[in-house]
Amino acid sequence: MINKIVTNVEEAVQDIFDGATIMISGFGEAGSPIELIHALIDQGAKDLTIVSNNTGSGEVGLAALIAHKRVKKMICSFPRTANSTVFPELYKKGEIELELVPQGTLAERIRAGGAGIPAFFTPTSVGTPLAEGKETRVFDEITYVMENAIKADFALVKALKADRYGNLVYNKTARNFGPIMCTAAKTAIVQAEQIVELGDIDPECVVTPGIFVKRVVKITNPAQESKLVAENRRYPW
Amino acid sequence: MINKIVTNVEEAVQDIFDGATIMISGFGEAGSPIELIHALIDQGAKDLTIVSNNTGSGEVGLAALIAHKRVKKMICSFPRTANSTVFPELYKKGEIELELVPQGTLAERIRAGGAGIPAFFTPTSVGTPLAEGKETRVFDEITYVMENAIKADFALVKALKADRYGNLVYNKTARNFGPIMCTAAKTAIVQAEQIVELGDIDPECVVTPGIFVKRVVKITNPAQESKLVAENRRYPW
Amino acid sequence: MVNELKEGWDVNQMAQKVALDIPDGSYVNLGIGIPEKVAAFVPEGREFIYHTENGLLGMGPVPAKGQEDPELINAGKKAVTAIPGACYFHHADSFTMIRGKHIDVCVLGALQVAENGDLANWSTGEPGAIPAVGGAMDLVAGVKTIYVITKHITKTGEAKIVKNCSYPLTGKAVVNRIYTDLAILDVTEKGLKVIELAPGLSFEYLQSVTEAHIFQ
Amino acid sequence: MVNELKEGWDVNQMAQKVALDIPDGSYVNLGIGIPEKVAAFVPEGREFIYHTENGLLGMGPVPAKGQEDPELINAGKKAVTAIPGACYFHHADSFTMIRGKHIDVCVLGALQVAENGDLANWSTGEPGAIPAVGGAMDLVAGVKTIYVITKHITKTGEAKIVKNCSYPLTGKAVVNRIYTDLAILDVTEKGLKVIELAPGLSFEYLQSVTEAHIFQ
Repeated sequence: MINKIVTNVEEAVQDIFDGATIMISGFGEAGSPIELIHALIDQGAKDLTIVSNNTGSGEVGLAALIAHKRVKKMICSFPRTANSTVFPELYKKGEIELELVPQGTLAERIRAGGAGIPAFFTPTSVGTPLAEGKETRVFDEITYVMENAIKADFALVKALKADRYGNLVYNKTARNFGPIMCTAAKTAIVQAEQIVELGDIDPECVVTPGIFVKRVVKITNPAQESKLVAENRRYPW
Repeated sequence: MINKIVTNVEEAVQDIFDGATIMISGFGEAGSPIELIHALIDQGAKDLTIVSNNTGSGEVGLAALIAHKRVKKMICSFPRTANSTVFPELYKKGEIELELVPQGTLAERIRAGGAGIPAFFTPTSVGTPLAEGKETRVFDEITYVMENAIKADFALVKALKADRYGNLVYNKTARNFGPIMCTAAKTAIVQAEQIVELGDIDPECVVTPGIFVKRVVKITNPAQESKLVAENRRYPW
Repeated sequence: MVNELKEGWDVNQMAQKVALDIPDGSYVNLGIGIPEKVAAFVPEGREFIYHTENGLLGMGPVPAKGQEDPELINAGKKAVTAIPGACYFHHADSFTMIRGKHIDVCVLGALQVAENGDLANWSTGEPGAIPAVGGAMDLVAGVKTIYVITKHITKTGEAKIVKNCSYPLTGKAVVNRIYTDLAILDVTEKGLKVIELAPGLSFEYLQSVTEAHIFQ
Repeated sequence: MVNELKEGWDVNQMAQKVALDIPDGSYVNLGIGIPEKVAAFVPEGREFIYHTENGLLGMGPVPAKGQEDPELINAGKKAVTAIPGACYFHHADSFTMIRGKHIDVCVLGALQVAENGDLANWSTGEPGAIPAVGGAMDLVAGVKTIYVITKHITKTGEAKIVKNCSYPLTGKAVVNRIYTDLAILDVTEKGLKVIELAPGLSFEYLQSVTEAHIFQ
């Protein structure tokens, strides 16, 4: 029987290894799998490459993972957000690497990784410093830059509902990077607020087909990052 | 006010011009916009390039369009299906061109066309006659072939429900090529069985966001191609 | 006796052999024709999820007569059903599953299989024939394990397991295992290894009807 | 008198000028900051649909105090609402809308705009600064019409409308029209053409605070 539900976050992240590449869903706090990230901090894996749009805020979630020096390199589009101090400090000291990628190119590189497309051409960033050193080519008189797929060993993703096949739906703009990250990671690990029976999710409305998901853990009331930050909380607490 | 609903199929297809490239949704009869195709036959545009997975069956729908010699070239993955005699006969006589594309490459080329990606690399067809003459490149020791995006002047698409913004949902496996074709055509023209109020389609379940759709026409009870074929019907009747 | 040997397994037995080799929890794509029969033989205690590339994961059995829905079909354009937990998606997402190596097993028919795993199953390359490829090239390029299920020789007595395919290829060195009416063969670095022979059949007989070199 | 002239339009007036130039039925993406103000000035009888690149088409007004949903935000990570007829989608689909030229108008802020339409709005390039680009490069590469809304000169009196951008580019020759507190300028093949001057302002004064060459 196929059953992707695991009992707790510890079990969900137990095999994440040093040096792994991990995609983490979320745009700001929306869709950020904060409980899975905290479990990863407890688990101890280090030298990680993290693919995520931002770098977290305060000292919880992704920012806490970075603060604990577990992250060797960030691949992201916008490392500088409100209340993000951890990444900027380490970056200025030269203690963390940054690969800055335009947001749409980041999304498309992840989607390509999941779709078996090793590289593609995009007009984004042509003529800017972010295209420097990259191959360009002209199609129909317009110049495009070649970008490579990004794949990951793991994805940590937040969803609203899941079933035992791993089918997922998300909540509003918390959907953001989750669906494509599930496709691009060898092992997609999902925290969902609700676990439902097979068939409870309308087959016309499934956003992430279960084939892209390896593990699901139920987190009924996920923490809200901005509240934790406002309360000056730090993980581990 | 944005209102993409038009009153009838004649109005929906009126500006399709000779020599246009038209994407037509459907996999077999599922999702084939038969009423829009019949309106196109009546409208009279010719020298068309049609992008569609198959070539229709019997002498209705796409097969009828081909039978009326309106199609200069087919771009498809599987021109030979049950009850398809029109295309094979013209093809053997050299009266219609064929660009045969693997099904997944066809889908990805259409998706790329809609997504502003002019070209991408795929492992599909490497080492086969369908990759002959195409540029190949090795990434991580695997050989890939470069494929170009396909765009169209028009798309004719069948959906289940639409609203005045052009938001769409489809019915089961009739979804097939509709969503990507809407993105890749300058003018996506949709026949929907139901027109609903804004907000009636759950915003989490919209499959084609209205931005990709230009016109919607209501066809409450679309004809079923296989029934028409079984009855030896021919269009125009 | 020789005639009996030549018959080997019937199509259902071949399909059952394939099913027995598919691990529990696999995502499986079944090609059109004989491969479709595999679905009838899911071993006790295992759960497979069937993908059909026209846009359904969780394909269920054929519907009861009169219950067919022309908008719920498989890649062979036949009416199917959807199981609880199924989902629908468009073609680009469907081939993300295939090309992105998310499907575990694909079972395909064949015109020819070569000893290095080359597969020809979409065209005889005859002049004037209408070529039609569908999803076959995507499946062999993207699915982790490719099983071929086929008669060992053609109706006219020609070998289908060959040294080199004479028909246009579907993919190069893509087949992992071949299930015929006479034997099960693994494609290995050294060539075709016989894993199992149909009852009463000799290795020598199998080699005599196989153009490719085989070994035990 | 000179001081009064220098003030020109206020930010709301600038935003209103932008809104007046957006055709009915447009799909519009508003950048973070001043561009967000455009949403308040939809002209009577027109309907715009707002796209926010984090995954919402049909973005509505700011929610009432206490009604904020942390999972319903815009690209600036501020709480928003969704109108009837809205839809949610993932980032790859969202940037299909952008890169695929489906968005009609994008209104962006600027650090510098050059007379050929080059835009710099993501980095001052200072050593030690944390670069952050977000969706800006995708928007200028993909949206059909790019409007820039910006103060004409910086707080420290430096020109923002320049001959050549000294800051790292967001995109080359991408801006169509510039709305400042002092004027509206079109990027043309011949350079920057003044379309409208703020009340009481002279062309000569505008040129004196504009590094780029302008013409009427």
